[in-house]
Amino acid sequence: MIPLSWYLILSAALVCVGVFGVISRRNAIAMLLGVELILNAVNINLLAFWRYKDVSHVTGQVFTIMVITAAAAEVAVGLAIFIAVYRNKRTIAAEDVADLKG
Amino acid sequence: MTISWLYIGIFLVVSLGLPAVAIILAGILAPKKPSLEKSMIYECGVETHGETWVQFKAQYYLIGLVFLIFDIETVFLYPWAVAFDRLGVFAVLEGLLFIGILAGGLVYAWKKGAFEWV
Amino acid sequence: MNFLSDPVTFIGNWLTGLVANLGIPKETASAWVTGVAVGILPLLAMLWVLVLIWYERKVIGRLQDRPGPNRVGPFGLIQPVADMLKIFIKEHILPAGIDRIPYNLAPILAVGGVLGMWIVVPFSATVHGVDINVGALYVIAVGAIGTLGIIFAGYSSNNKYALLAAFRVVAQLISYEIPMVLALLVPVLLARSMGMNSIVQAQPVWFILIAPLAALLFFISSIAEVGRSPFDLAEAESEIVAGFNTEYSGLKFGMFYVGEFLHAFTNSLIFTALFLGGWQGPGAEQFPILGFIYFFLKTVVVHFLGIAIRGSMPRFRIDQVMQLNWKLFTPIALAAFSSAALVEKLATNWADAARIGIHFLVNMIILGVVVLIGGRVFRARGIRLDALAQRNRAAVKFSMEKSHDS
Amino acid sequence: MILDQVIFLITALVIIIAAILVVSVPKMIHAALWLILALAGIAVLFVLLQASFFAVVQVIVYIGAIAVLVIFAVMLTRKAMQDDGPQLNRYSVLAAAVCLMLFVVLTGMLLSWDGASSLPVNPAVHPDTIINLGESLTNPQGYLLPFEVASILLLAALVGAIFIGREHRAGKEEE
Repeated sequence: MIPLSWYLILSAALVCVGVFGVISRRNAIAMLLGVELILNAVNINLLAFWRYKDVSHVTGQVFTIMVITAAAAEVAVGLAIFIAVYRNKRTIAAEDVADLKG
Repeated sequence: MTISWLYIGIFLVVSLGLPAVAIILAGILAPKKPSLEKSMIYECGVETHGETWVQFKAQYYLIGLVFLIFDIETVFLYPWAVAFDRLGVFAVLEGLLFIGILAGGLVYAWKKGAFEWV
Repeated sequence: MNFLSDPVTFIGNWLTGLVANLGIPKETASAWVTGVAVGILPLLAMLWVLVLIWYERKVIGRLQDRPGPNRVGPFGLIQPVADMLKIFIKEHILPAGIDRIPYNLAPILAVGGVLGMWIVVPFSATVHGVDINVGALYVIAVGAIGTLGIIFAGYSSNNKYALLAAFRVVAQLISYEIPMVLALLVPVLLARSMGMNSIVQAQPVWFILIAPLAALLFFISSIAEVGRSPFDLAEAESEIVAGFNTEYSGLKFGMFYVGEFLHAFTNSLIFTALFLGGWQGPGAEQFPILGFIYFFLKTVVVHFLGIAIRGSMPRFRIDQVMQLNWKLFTPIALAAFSSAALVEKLATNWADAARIGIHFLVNMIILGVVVLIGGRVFRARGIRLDALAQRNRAAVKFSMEKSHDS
Repeated sequence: MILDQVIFLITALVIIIAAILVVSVPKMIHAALWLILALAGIAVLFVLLQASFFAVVQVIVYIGAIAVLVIFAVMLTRKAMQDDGPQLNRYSVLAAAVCLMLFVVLTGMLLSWDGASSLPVNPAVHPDTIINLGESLTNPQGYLLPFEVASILLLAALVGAIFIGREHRAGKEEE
């Protein structure tokens, strides 16, 4: 039997890798991939807690559905924005696209 | 349950391994005489011209986008369909509302010309 | 347990007994035997492809008034073996500038993505692969791996036509996955289960009678998923050389075709299990071998239908493929599924015959409405196109006359 | 059972390596391919957690749809970042240090928590959990609201993304 901590440590590691990607990649799409990693780590945690507590309570599963939905929406809109930005500015390096800064 | 998934794991490994082994075997059996002329990219009989990664239409992205949204919504209807016996009429109507919202998205994409391939 | 009535279980039990005699506990022995059987199944499926290739070439040949393969062996039966031997010893040409890992992974994924579906197919009352409770979705998920193989092939080949073809094919595959998933939802709803075996067991009355629209949509989209005529845009030679596999050679090229032939048959298996009652038939419960025969016969009929369509339909254009899917199939699939859910809930307590009748009726009404509206739209479009063509003709004539004058 | 621990460790190793490659390889398309491997590994984890529905959803949604969309987007914008340029910005060393520290802190906190080493309450999940899930999704006492909100969210994403991503043709706008 796998103890709960294994899943939690794995997902902590995944979050850290994802955060690194978001902070340090220049390409905006690569930053989005980092966000995907973070959200997947969240899913691992949610399902692990569902499994290691009372499995008849489906809260963990419903939250996973919500996270997947949010991830999909984020990817769809994010990539569309990058494509539009690329069309207008011919770049998707995050630091070059600072127009929206207040 | 878990043992079934173990079988599926074995099965998937074998199904991926079988073509891999066949290809490796063929690679050993086959003659190997590489030449510059042979390794050139095929392009309707002329030498390849320009960059490989030509620019793609945004249309592909739009199709992928509509697919993604529909895929997610449909997949989440599956548990709902499995639990159908336990649902009341109200819950079924809720599910249909979900589908209705989905259909609204389809109509929007249609009106905005996401499916026109020009 | 009799050998003739259920050979697979008989052999399984015999082998289990043999292993158990070595001093291994009964359950462990059974698990080992099942594991080995599961490992052998892909091999059988791969060998089955040889028969499929011969059969398909023969049928297409007859459809087109040719004899088909007839030189090697009786009725050309050995032809696929000869072809296989030939392709095995052909050189693997590695084109310049390829991306090696995805390039070599692509044919493997293309075949593996199809083979992987076989594990959930219920062949007979006792032999049903693995009965997981998400079988139907598993089929779709494994199909997604095949799509990946095509993207890999197109991207890594360093050939713009291959890439273009891969993008077209992927756009087509992902588009047709939507009506497929929606149509698959109907049998799941009617059986109240995603397990393939439970779906078969829920079909004393075949689901094709209860949900003819869903069956039709599933059938057409599964043809599109295989990428066969009329959806064979992947190999529109006049437009994109040979498609996403242009830069492949030898067995790597052959693997894409193995995948295609196997996919066509696998889809027939799945269609049979979902809509034609699978192994169900008179006496199938008592004599599982009968169930296997019924399943096989039904599958062959469905498979033949697919081949006949392949042999007789012209190719769609890419815009037609896309519009057919999003403007026709997806709305119909949504309507078919919603109506099925509504009828199923409202008619829960009715007699079976009445419930099935209502389901059928509603399906036919939807079909009728679609044909009426669709016919009108297409006729209007045809008139518009005619007018356009006339104007073009007039313009051409005018300009030609002008050039004659001057 | 030792077998599932072995499978877990191998899968975890694959996931972490693939994830690190996702954030570090220079070619965007390779990052997308490594992401696919990481996501497939996570699907295996879901199987180990006996959430088989989510394992197949993971493959269908993430590998079959999101990864394809990412590859499309990479292809559409690929000229923007010539792949040989620097892919990490000037904060990358700092970021790596911060993330490593974050990981150490998180792991330390987890290990000091008593519940971390707990084992599953019941060894085998009853297959009915999918039915429970489906029922609670449209149950007003359950999660009806999140379910419908999710569909609105997806609709909004669809509308927004189509509006942004569509090619505006100069001539067409004036008609």
